[in-house]
Amino acid sequence: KNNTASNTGAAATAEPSAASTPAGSEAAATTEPAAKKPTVAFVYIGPPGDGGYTYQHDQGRLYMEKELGIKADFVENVPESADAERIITELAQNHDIVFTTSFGYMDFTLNVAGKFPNVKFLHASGYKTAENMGTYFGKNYQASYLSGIAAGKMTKKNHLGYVGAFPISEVIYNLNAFTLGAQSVNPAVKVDVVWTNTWYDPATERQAAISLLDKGADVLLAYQDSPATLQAAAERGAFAGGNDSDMSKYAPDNYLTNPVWNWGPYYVKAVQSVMDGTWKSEQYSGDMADGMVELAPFGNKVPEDVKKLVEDAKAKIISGELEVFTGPISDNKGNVTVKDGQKLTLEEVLGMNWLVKGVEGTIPQ
Amino acid sequence: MDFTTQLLIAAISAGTPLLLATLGGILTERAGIIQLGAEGLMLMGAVTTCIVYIRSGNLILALLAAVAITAVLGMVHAFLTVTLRANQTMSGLAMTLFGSGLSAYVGKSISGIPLPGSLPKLDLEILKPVPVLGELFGRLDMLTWFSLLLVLVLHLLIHHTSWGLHLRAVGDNPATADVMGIRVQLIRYCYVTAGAALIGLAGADMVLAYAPTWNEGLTAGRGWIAVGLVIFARWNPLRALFCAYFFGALDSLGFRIQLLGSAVPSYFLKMIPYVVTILVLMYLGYRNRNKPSGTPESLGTPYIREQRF
Amino acid sequence: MSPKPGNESATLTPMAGRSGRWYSIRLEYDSSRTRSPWWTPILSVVLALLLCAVFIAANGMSPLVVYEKMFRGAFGTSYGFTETMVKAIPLLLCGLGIAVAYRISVWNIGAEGQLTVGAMAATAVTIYFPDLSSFWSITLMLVFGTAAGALWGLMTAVPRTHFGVNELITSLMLNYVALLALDYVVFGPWKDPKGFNFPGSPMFTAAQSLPVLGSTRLHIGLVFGLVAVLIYYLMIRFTRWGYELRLIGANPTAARYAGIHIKKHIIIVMLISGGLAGIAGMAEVSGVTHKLMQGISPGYGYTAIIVAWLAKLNPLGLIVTSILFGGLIVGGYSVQTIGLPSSISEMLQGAILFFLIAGDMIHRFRIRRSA
Amino acid sequence: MQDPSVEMRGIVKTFGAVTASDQVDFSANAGEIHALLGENGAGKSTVMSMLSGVYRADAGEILIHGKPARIRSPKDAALLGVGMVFQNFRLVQSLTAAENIVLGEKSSFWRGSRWIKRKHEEIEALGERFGLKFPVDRPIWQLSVGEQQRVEIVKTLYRGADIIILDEPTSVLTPGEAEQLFETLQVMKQAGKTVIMTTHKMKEVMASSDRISVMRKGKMIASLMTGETDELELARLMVGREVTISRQERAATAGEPLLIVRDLEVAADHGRKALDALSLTVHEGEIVGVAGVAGNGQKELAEVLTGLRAWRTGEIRFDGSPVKTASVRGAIDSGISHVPENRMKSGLAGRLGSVDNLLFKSYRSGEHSRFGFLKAARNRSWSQELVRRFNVKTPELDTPVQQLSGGNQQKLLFAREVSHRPKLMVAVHPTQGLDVGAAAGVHELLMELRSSGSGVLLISEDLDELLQLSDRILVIYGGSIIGESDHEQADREQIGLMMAGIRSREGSAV
Ligand SMILES: Nc1ncnc2c1ncn2[C@@H]1O[C@H](COP(=O)(O)OP(=O)(O)OP(=O)(O)O)[C@@H](O)[C@H]1O
Ligand SMILES: Nc1ncnc2c1ncn2[C@@H]1O[C@H](COP(=O)(O)OP(=O)(O)OP(=O)(O)O)[C@@H](O)[C@H]1O
Ligand SMILES: [Mg+2]
Ligand SMILES: [Mg+2]
Repeated sequence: KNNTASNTGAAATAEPSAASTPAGSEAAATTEPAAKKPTVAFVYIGPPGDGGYTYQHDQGRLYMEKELGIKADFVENVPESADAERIITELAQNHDIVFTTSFGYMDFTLNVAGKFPNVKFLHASGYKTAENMGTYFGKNYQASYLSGIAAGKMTKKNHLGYVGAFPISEVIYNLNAFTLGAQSVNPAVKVDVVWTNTWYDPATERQAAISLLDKGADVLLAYQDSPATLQAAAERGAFAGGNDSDMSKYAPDNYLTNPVWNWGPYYVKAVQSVMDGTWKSEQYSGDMADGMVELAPFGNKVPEDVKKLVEDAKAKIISGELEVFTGPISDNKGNVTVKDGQKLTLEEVLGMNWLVKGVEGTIPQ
Repeated sequence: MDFTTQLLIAAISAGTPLLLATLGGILTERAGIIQLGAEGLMLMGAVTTCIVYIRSGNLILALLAAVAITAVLGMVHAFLTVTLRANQTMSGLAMTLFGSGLSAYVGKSISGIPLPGSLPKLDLEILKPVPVLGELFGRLDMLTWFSLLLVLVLHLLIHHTSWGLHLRAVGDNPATADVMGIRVQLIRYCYVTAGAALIGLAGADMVLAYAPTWNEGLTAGRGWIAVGLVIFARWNPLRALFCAYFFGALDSLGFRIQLLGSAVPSYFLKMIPYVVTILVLMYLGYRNRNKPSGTPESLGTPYIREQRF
Repeated sequence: MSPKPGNESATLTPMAGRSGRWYSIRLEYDSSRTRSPWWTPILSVVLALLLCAVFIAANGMSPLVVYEKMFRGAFGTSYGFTETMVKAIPLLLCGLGIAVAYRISVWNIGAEGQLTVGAMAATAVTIYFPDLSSFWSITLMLVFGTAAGALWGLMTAVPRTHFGVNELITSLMLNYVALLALDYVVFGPWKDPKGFNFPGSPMFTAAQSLPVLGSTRLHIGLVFGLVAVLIYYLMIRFTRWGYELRLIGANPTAARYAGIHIKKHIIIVMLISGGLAGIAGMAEVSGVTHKLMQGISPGYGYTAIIVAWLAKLNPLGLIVTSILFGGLIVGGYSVQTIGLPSSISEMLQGAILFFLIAGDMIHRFRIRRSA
Repeated sequence: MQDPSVEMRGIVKTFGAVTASDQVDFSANAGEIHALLGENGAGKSTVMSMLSGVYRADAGEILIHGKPARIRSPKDAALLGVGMVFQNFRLVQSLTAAENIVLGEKSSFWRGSRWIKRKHEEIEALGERFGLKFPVDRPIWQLSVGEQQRVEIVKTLYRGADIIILDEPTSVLTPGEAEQLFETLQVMKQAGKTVIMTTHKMKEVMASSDRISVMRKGKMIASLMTGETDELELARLMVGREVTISRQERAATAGEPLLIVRDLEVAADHGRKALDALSLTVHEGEIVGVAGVAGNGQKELAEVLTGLRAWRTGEIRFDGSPVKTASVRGAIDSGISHVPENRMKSGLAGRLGSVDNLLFKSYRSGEHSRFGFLKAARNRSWSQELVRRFNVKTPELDTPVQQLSGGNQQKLLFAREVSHRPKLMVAVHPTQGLDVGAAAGVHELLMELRSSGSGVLLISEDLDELLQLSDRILVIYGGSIIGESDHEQADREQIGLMMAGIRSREGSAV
């Protein structure tokens, strides 16, 4: 067990958490000695029932629990503020591995990692690391690119719409990939973007979607947590996709597809490596090849030829033949941002701050 | 369709839950009781709708359940403020907190599950050919029509019926209403309850019209906007219609301006409704400084029959 | 709210009496009993715990285990306790500001926005004067934070005093304006250039951060809060200004007859109220988050309203209630590790407030037999 | 002897420690005008409120038309045919006169314009019949006080009440209007109604009633036929001892002019003119009485002089120098003290103790505070001293003053206002609600101020009090002073005429 210097927790030693005890003993009964099984905790930005980002992490957690016979704790709705640091600290006091699943936890995770050198911290989507803190994220823009292909084929007016939550890099590179994908099959296509400044607010998301539809877009993609865009599109007979998870159940006939996360295999791998003692701090970037990023099943009304086209591109992405951000790419102000033949590094993608040509909209400064 | 028509349609869509909640607030406050619990009530209305709709598959049942649950919460508010004469501001805040917490708590089990259906729309074929009206009113959902009808009904009720006269008297001068044989406390209970139910219905509308699934914090502050709108509309149902649609239009206008490629950051566009509300209220305050303000005079003060004046 | 005592029969249950007379037991309201007993806050906390226990039990869990977990999380360890104190700081400062305003019936619900602009103004110092010495940056941040909060308070006060606009609405609307302004700066001009385009200002330097206690996060803001409480207590008890507030609170009409400018006092009180929330905002960025970002306040401004009310606007009571609510928030997260959603803590807060306002009134009724 | 239409037996009502109605028996007959006479605070309103269901009796029984009645709410009372016109009108300001009258009516859910028109006609006809005219379609806040009272009376008639209670109906009326009211009462009597009128004005009682009941300190003292009694007996019954109303002999003490007001014009709350070219002068050592019917600008006059209200045009000079702007502090500092009309509403802070209430006006002075801090110990002993000197009965210095009796509250207020030796005292209804002893005390204080050289502006509705105390009496009507008479030649009748707006023949306005 890891009793670290700053482990103040009498609670940690004398009083293991109520939930981890039965899980531990159950595991002990089946396979190896309990002492070998690490205790794992997750910090979620939303509730697991959000049907989106946190839902997918939670699915990953459940998968990992099943695969490894470990019971993992989680804390939901942790704001990306001062509270996060305390919660991470509390979890670090009686867990061996802590996954912090949102960007805003980055600095707090780093702070706590400094105080608990024997605990492993894994932070999703960030860029700061430490001896005992690694990062992980996936190239979901690959799937965005594929969604773009589908959208580019499906649009009748060569006009797509993108509902972006916040003008941050994560959304920007997905938007750009989506646009590039659409342009790869339909050079005339243009993409309108609006920013809602919220991750979750169905009323606002709906207004954003309606505005895009009114302007003439007939296929939408929403980088948002609610299916409001899909519902609005369905009412107008347009196609739409969402983000993070398969949203077809909300409107099967109007659903396109969208990137989904599949964290389970990674979580299994990471925890296993800690168990094996082979864990090293790294910046893990998953992709469609290792299955961390996937494309949701197509909606009912997506024609076979479109599916075929997407499947082909997917195969190329998996094989590495196709890389999304390969030059020449110019931004929507006319500057060449990626020269012919140049491929953007992961770092450059993660810091993306410009919109590709064909996107109509601005990044507010 | 031209820009204005599109904007109007969007305004109606964005304004309907606001309108329902504002009407609920107007009923409550006309009876002299402040209602700051709108956010909590809307959330409770939304979560109840989802739970019952998913479990039973029956939309009407779900709406009735939402109305019933929020009506009960309204009675709690009435009990505290009318019978016990507790501080109305605090009771409302408590309602908002408790409602947000409880809705998140009971909604855990169904969050993310899609609703079995959505609001039926009324297709008015005859209206279709009419230029603007056809586009505006041709395909509105049931609750939107209900809210429009309600505006009319409440307007007539408040200004042209005996009940409305009683309501106005209770809100302005409960002591007088009392000696005229009007049951002040009963009327207050009724309107606080009915108002809460309407606010609950607004929550139901939000989830049914906007997102086909429950998630905690679904209303994202719309309840508070409604609290502001009640005052902005100065306790008048007809004005509530315009104010709610005005807010709805501004909500939508922000995106449309973004789409025109405006350089104004959207944050400032989103500030407009709040700033406008304050400025308009200041203007009205200035203009009406020599007149009775139109606020229900007893708003916020409990009525005690034997208290001397 | 009327200063004149009055009585009223609230309920009646007529019983058939002898010789044609009838009797009833009724609850009579006596509004002269304005001072509620000291134990109502305690009782309301207990009752709220009981009510929520029903919901916890319905979830198939033992309320005792849950509450024990909550208590341990908040107060059971020295770490938990310092964290509870960290939470108590903004609650105390905002609650104090709210209490000052509520003393003369100015219903400020804008502490959230005032805190936010306070945090923004403090951050502005770090952005525009990055190289000041520790003393000067902290001092300037404090001054700017206070001034910005006070300005936000002023924007609530003036519409009320000069245009007759209800402060509830103004302060609420200004909360939204403040949050949008925050969004603007963290996504726009003050975005950390090295932050991979993520919203948030650059990290503060050590010189721009408040000193903390040892390796904990408990920062000097606690001292700001305690000093503010002390000053407030002394002012209310012993100064002319405190006397004036007391008069306005007891009878505004009479205060006018005594030559007290109520409008002026509303403005002063809102400046103080906003200023204190502004300090809370400054302390939060400089002491805890060390940078400006979205969601700088998870609703401190609203929770502080309950904190102030639960303390009956009493400065010393505020210390107790802000720690209690700090603990509720901290403990609320702790219970999640045993599988209970954190919304239970919000429910508890609402329930406490419900029982408190009910308890404050119920003792004003007395049972009376009458004909 | 006919059966009484109203009979109350052994009615008890207590408010906290006060027994407002102590075993009261009362009865009244149909077709009679019954006056209920008593001092301020005797319990008249309380007893009548129990008849009309606003208060509930603690004990006792009520019979209406011989049958035991359970009156638990105003609604019960209305069903039994009891209607009451309250001392403070019960009218909804934002509604029209007609709407107020039909309020509570259950019939006709829908109120279209036809219905409204019919009701207007109905109400006008009813008013016509009893000689009560007012605009039916205007909101109440636009009506004069007299008109509002007429609305109130028509309201009871409209609701078909046959037992009509009027609580102090004449206090807001001019003598002429009162005369008209009594005619209306006669018509009602003729129509077979039971009319009960409470008042403390003996003259009116003698002139208009058939029977008189007298209350004192919560007890029913006597019930007499009007023809068989006289004013002196009534006065004795009412106050419990022999009273002689006489003008005191006094030395002239008037000195230099202290307060000079010229052509003052002031706006009332809703923008109308409250004072219109008002002029008056108060000299040192002089008590100037202002007579008039309520609502003729008295309130605004007091407010302007004490700095609470700004004026539009005109000139005010006080103590030799012009007053430039309205400022309460300015007024306090220059030596104007103020006894406001309603002590609990505006004079005292009920929840606070005696010390805080005594400090109201002087807490800013160096004597009571320094560097913004109050001198707590000093202020306590100072208050103790004042309480002793003015004989205020209070259990403790910190007892909330709302628990003191009315007389003691007023004494406390006077202690405060007199303690800093004012040059001018503006006193509005200073003896309202006080018993004879307390009122005499107040009168004595005012006379003391006079002899010490201070000026007093005494605004009162009580003509007797004015006649007794004032060196000069001014009559205010419609916002201006329309007549003056001095101590020696003051004449009730003449003043009464002027209060109705009829200018004196010989003298013009000051
Ligand atoms: N609602 C009440 N609460 C407390 N005390 C009351 C209340 N109503 C009346 N009293 C008290 O009862 C006593 C009688 O009051 P009441 O108003 O009946 O007198 P009144 O004879 O009508 O006097 P006035 O001529 O001044 O109207 C007074 O001492 C008063 O303080
Ligand atoms: N609200 C109250 N709470 C407690 N005690 C009260 C309250 N009101 C009155 N009292 C007590 O009841 C007593 C009688 O009060 P009341 O006002 O009837 O006196 P009063 O006989 O009218 O005397 P005064 O002639 O001085 O007005 C007072 O001595 C006072 O202490
Ligand atoms: Mg009376
Ligand atoms: Mg008395």
